[in-house]
Amino acid sequence: MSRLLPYPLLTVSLVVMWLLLNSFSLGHAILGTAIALFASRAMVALQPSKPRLRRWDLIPKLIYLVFIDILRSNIAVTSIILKGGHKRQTSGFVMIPLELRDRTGLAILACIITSTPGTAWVDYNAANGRLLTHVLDLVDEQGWINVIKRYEHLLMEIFE
Amino acid sequence: MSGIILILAIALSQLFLVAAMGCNLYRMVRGPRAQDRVLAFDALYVNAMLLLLTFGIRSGTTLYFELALIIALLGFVSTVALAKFLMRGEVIE
Amino acid sequence: MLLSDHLIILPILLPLATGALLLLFDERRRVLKALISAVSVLMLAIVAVALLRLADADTGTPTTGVYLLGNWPAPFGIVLVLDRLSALMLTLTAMLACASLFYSLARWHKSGPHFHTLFQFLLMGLNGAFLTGDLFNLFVFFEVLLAASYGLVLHGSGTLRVRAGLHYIVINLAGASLFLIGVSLIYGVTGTLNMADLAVRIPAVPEENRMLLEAGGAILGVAFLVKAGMWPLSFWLPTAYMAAAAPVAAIFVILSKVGVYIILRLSLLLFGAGAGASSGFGEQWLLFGGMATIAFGAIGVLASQAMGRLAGFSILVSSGTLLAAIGLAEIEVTSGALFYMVSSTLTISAFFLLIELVERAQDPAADILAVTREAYGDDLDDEEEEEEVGVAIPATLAILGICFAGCGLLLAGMPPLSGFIAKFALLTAMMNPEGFGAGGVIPAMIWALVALLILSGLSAMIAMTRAGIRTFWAPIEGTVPRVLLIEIVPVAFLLLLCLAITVQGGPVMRYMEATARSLHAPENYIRDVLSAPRMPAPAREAHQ
Amino acid sequence: MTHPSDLPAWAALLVAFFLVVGSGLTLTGAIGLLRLKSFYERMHAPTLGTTWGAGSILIASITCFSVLGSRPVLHEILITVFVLVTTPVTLMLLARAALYRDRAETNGNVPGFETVDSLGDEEGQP
Amino acid sequence: MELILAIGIGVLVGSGVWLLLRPRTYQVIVGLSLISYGVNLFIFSMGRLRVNASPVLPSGAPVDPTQYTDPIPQALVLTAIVIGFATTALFLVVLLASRGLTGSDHVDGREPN
Amino acid sequence: MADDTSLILMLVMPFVGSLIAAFLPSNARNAEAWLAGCISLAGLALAISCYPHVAAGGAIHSEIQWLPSLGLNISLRMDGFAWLFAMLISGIGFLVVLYARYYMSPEDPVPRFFSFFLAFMGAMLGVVISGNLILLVVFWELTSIFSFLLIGYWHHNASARDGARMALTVTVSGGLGLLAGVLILGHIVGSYDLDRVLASGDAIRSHELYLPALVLILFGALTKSAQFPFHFWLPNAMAAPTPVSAYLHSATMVKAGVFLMARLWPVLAGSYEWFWIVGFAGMMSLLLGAYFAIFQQDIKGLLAYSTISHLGLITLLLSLGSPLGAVAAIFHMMNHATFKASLFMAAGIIDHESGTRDIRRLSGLFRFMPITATLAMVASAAMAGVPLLNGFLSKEMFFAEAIQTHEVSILDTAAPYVAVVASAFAVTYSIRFIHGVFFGPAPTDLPHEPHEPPFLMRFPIQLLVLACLIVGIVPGLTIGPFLHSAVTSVLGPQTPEYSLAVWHGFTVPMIMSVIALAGGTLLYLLLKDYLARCEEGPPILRRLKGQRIFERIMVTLSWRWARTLESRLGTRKLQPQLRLLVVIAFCAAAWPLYSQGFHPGELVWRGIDLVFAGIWLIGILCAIGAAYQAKFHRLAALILLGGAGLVTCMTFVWLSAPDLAVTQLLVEIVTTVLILLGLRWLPKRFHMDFTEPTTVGARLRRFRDLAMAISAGMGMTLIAYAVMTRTPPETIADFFLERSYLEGGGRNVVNVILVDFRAFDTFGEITVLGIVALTVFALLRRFRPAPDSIELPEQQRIQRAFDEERPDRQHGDTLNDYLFVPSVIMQWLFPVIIVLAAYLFIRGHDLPGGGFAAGVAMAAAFILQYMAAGTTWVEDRLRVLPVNWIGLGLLIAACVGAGAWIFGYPFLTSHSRYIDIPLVGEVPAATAALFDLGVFSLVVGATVLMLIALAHQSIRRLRASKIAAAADEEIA
Ligand code: NA
Ligand code: NA
Repeated sequence: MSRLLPYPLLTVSLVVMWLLLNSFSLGHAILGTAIALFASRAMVALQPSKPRLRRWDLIPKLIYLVFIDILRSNIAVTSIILKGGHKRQTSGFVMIPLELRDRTGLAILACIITSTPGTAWVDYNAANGRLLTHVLDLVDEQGWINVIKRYEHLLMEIFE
Repeated sequence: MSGIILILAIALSQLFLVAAMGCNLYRMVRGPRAQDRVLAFDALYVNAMLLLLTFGIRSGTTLYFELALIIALLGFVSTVALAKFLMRGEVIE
Repeated sequence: MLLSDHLIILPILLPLATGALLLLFDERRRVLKALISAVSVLMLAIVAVALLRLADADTGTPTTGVYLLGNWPAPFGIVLVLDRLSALMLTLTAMLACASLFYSLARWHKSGPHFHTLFQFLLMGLNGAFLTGDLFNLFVFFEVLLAASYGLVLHGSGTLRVRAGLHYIVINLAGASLFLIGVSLIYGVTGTLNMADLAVRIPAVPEENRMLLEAGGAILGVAFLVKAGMWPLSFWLPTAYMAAAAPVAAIFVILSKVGVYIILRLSLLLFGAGAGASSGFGEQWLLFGGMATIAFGAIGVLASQAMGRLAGFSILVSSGTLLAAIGLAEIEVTSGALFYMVSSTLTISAFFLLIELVERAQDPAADILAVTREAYGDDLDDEEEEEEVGVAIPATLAILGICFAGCGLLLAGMPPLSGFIAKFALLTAMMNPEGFGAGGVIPAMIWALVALLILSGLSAMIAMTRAGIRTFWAPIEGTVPRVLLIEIVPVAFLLLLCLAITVQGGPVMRYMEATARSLHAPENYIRDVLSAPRMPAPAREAHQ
Repeated sequence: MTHPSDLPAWAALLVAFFLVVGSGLTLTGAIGLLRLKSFYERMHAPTLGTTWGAGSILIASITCFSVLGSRPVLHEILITVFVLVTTPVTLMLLARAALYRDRAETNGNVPGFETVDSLGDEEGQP
Repeated sequence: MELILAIGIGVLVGSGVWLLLRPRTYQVIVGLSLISYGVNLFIFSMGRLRVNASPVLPSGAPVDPTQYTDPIPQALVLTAIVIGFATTALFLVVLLASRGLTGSDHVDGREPN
Repeated sequence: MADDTSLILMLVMPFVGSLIAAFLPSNARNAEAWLAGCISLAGLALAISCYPHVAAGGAIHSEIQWLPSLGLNISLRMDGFAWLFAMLISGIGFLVVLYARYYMSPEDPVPRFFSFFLAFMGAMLGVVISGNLILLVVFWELTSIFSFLLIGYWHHNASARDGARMALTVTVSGGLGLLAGVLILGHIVGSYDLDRVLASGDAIRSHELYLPALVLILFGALTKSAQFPFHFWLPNAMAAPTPVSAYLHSATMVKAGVFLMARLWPVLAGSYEWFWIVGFAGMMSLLLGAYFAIFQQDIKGLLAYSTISHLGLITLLLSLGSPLGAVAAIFHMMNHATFKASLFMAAGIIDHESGTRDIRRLSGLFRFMPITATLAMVASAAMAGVPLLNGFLSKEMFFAEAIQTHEVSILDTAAPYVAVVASAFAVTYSIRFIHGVFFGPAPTDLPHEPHEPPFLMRFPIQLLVLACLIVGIVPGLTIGPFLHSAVTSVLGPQTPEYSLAVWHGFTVPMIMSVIALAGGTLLYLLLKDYLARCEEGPPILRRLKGQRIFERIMVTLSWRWARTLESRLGTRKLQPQLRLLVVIAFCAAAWPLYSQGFHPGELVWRGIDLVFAGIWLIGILCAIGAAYQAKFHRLAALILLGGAGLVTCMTFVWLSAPDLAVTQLLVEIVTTVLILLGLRWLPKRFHMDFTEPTTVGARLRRFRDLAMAISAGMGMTLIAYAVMTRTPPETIADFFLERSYLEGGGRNVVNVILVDFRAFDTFGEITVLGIVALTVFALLRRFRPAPDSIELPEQQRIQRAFDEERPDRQHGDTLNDYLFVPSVIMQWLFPVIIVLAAYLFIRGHDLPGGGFAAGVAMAAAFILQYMAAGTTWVEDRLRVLPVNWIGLGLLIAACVGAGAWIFGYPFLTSHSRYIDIPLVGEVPAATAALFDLGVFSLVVGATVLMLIALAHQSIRRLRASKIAAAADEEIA
């Protein structure tokens, strides 16, 4: 099974992608499956670390959190920009030690942090797990650390 | 009435997006550093993609959807190359 | 459709398939690759000769062979057209290809990867350009042959080649842009791309659009003139050809003729007598430009120290002569020009091959440099090549000398070889514009052209004598170059072809005259192309 | 071929709203790019466009075509996912590159080499 | 529309020509790229401009050619784009080789004196 | 024997012999000589066999078709005049062969000599028996060429090389002039046939082109016969072996010029122009040749100048336009040939036996070689015009003509005096030759001990001298009939009454002869001592050396001026060439527009779209920005270029070209990566002189370029606008739109055009891509980067140093950290992009997309992996064989195309149908999709090959530097 379907989740996602791109028909389901299987086989060659999902149930929560955070940040950053961004002097770098080690988890964390307006992933030391972020509105440094830590813990729960 | 509003909204949003592209262009031209240009370039791609979507809505056709998809999925390739060039002086090591 | 009906497309497909097939073999299987390539070129020669006979067949039926690609009818789909002119060009190309490919087997094909593939693709491009009856498809084949020529001009690498290649590439890229502008402008005004259809539509172009059409034609013309090497668009040519490896330069000789070929074909088809208000467009400029090119080429021939450059400038003389002849737009002149083209192409090609052999003797150090430069040591992927030891064939120097003398006579247009016949044919046609013995006043421009032709021959004679004396007579210690049989035979082959067209001057000239006549009266061509029948379509399952 | 003016009023208004919001956010981001002072600040600006800016316009698009085609059109979800996944990659790489460049040229007040790499935890804040 | 595009083509070609005449190989490659944009648009414009008339036929409907823009220039441009890409790549490598072998990025392979 | 074949045989034999001779072994002196001798004798026999026809006043004709449409056939014609010359050529040819057998050294490569000799003989025979003027020119030039080869026979001597080249240059130029002249004759007459031309004398002389034709033909004749002012090549040709001098430079080749003048005498002569040109040249040659001959120290030089003088005499005779003059000229041609050939041979014997030809060193040879000396004396006497020898007879005739009045002019008045003076000079140099060489004290320190030559070497001289004597004593019986037939064939009805007699009584010519003989002798006595020690060359004109002037002119014209002109009219720099190209293209397009009153069309503001305008404002700024930045900020220029590309892409979207937009965008992305890959090997320019342009010139140049750029841009704008606003013509597009779905099986018309209607274009286009990829690969195999970019980039060096400095970091940590997170995402995108590519491929026929777009997207997936993890990592895991992909792609496309043959359709005929699959339903299937698969395969292969080849440079450098480092360690 695992030889035929090395990355089942990936394969399913690819089939869904195919169906989204085309249409939900039987023909496309068959074709999409074939293509997805082929693409997954290609992935085997690259041998990426295989993520192991432990807690499926937490994913919706994560998505919800991100959704809300991004919405909030959008409003915040918009107001910063429109209020005249060049007069402020509040942005700065924040260094956060991370415990999350799973690469996929870290990748998702990076996406979340960077996608959220106002925070950006800048540098990460894989050896000691220290992360450097840049924050646009750095009035409450610990607050930001907490936000990120919360994501981290959620991801640790999902992946580790 | 709603049709007019919609058309106006489309026009407005297209103008917004073009204006956004104009802002990106400013950074691309002025810099001051290479990273600013790359950043603006990336943003230009995204904005262009959004403009495409509005164009799709305006003309009522999904023909341009793939283009947006390609920008979304592959548009970052050149930016990655640029960023890596800045960092390492070499795109593929 | 019989298999023989597909003969027309073979000159394109054969090299294409060969080139692609060669890619599937590892670079180290040189012998196999050389074998495949050589067999393919020989087959190409056979096909070309068969097509030549086909085009010249005197059956009473139309002699224009039309091949509807994709079975789409003529003005819409792309057509290949075989008439006497294209058959002639195909044959000429095949002959040069045979000579330069076999020559390259001595050593040159090893001096860089994918030589045979590039060579085959070059042939594909050339044959395609000669066969196509579609203006944009012509562009595509131009690009095919140019792309292959970029690869070949750089074949072997080295400072000289890269430097010359860079100029060659930039100029041709700019030329390609002009080509595109010209083609699209013509399309924008006429709404078609098929050459025969264009000939039909051009007279009907509305008056207010005619200038745009002519502008398109002019831009297109400039693009072709770059390839043909008209002064002052030709300065890159001697340098690039001289820098290229000998067999590459030898096949490149036909490259400059592609431009000439197209100008000849299009000027008579699109702007010939039947073109209404645009009739005769550009002829004057061709004449002037051609004359300037002859003058410049002749001066360059005199000024050249290196024989490669001399040969390069000879190409300019040849191109100039042809352009001026086309500019005159007389049937007799055209047939003389065609003969001249064949003769001068064979000659200069042979000369390029010969130069390398001759100069090998002159400076052994330079020779070693030329060879080792190819296998320059910093190439880590390339394992050491075993050097085949050349056996000095007896009387090498004498044979080289005879070949050199032959080239000299042919280049200078001295009797009794085909160079003279060609020049004489041109001169006599120019001086008897209204037919032999009909008298008539010869315009001053013709006088100037006659003088230029004669003087250019003189300059070639002086330069060749100088070079020959320096090479064959002056050295006290005559070092005999080590020449392989496979290197000298191609040279001799090309020169013997010249001899053959000298001896068979009558039939050859008759062919040229027939070609010129049909070029000057393209009605048959147009009719044949536009009325070529489609194969009946199978019952398509029309899916509504 | 259909035309957006065929949309029912509610859908038209919805589409109009999302369009204006989305493009407005994007424009704001672009203005940020223009106005913010340092590269690291400007870096945040385009994410407005790539998150809710893009999101709104995509919602508009989904609405529009779903209603017009009278069946759900969900292509746009893919675009959203792709944008959300790819933009951070660019920004991360770019930010790190900028950091390196600024450090190498000892340019402005960026955190030193030690920030993330040091063994001790104390120093390194700008 | 026509005027804007015409001006755009002119600017692209003009900028490209300016760069084409410059002495540095990199300028030339940028120039050639700009020219090829301009030329591609020029070819495209020869089919006249139509908004929202893509030559993609709806399934099952009879075809009215007047409803669609001219597809031929588009096909030609596609070919031209591909060839332009190829030649840009080639020229790039040649300019690199030239820089490596001659030690100069001047188009003549040597610095003017 | 049929006479017409004998002509052909006579012509062909020497050439065949020449070929045979070339292949004989180099020591086969006897075989060669036998061969050559036999051929000459056979030629002689053939000529003799023709005599009966010729004697009757007729001409033998023979024709082989060669180029009938050009009026050039191998048409041979022998009349009395040609017969005489043919006899001369084969007869003296035979004697020279005999002589040469002994003259040539065993070390000489004789095959070459005899081969050239025979070929020359054939060419010379060709000149005289050509019945077509163009054919005559052919052989004429051949004589020049073989003469060149024969003069340069001893090419290790610089003088031989120079002499040969000069002779060739002068005579070939003359030949080209002759060709032009003959072409004009052809134009006037309407034929090159000699008979027809000879019959059209009046038409020719009255034609307006008579003078140019005359001048050109005379240019040919005078150069060939070494007549003033083209005489200088002949003395230099004396570097040739003496047999060559005897044959070519006295008896045959130099006679070609006067032969031609005589041949065309009925046509060209008799005009005022003829008289002046020919007469002046002849008189000057006569006088100057004789004068120069006196002062030569080299025997052969003396004989050469004497030849010039005697040919001048003949020329002068021909110039007079009187039939009697022509008779005398023809007669003297024969006489001169006999005595001069024998004299040259004698000179050769002297040279051969004594080792020198310097009259000053030679002396008293009579006692060593009495027979040769006697023979030489008789021949010299003939040369001096002593009675009872043949030279006397023709000279008498010359005197007789000289005193006649022909055209009242100074030339005519001077003729008798000049004749006498020149004859006196002839006497002087003849005496000098004989006295200086054979008499006086015994020679000292000669290189060899002189002695008589072998009998057979002397035999030819004996025969020729005998001829001089016999003709001189009984001319009427010997040469009379032959001369008569020759004269008749030239002059036809104009043939005058003349008598060949030794004694005509005490006539004025007789008195002139006496004066000349006495004066000449006297002059020798006066000059004797001076001549014995003077330098070579005449006292006043010694400095005026024809050959030196010629050489200088040649060098100046053909070398210095040519080089200057070449560099003035041409350039090897790229920028001027491109400027020219731009200007010419601009003018070429502008000319028709301007001349027909261009109007770009009404300014229409319809549908002005603010958004579109805004996009283009951005595009324009990007383009200008890229142009501005390209010099110093390469990266910025690249980014701005990308902006312009994006705007182009948007334009395609706006204007209904989704396929173009997709392709443009994908290409844009790949191009950017490609150029970035390249930028790594393009080191920064260090000396950034921001102050430029410094000089006014540079600034002006920039303005000029700017003006050109603006003009080009504006031109494009105008043309594009003009076309866009004009009513479109009826295009072929409707055909495609109507049939795309029904017959092409696809709804995306552009794609159907690409893979079906015009698939052949696509075929070519992908071939281009493949070729370029291969070229890039080939070039990069031998890539040597700039020295300043061999090292790692600065960034990497700094980061590596940092990693190595820190105890807690390892080599490569910075890079690993840098890509730690992004690489995960980039890897997971790999299959996603593959699916996208599949999507683009499959929908292409009906919707925007297609094989090309899919291929590029696929290539982008690969690039992304390379960027994420590096070359080595990827290639450890993925086997990418791009070259095979390229080959396969082309083969697939070709096979799909050729598959139609099986069904009897032309190449690339596509077939589409809908296949009904259970559960799935109807699935479209078109062979065109298979073709598209080939496109896909090739595009993937080519794009990846180019990118990877570039990327590989980095690891190649790395390996190279590692190997170098290892080598260094070993040494250390
Ligand atoms: Na962010
Ligand atoms: Na003496």
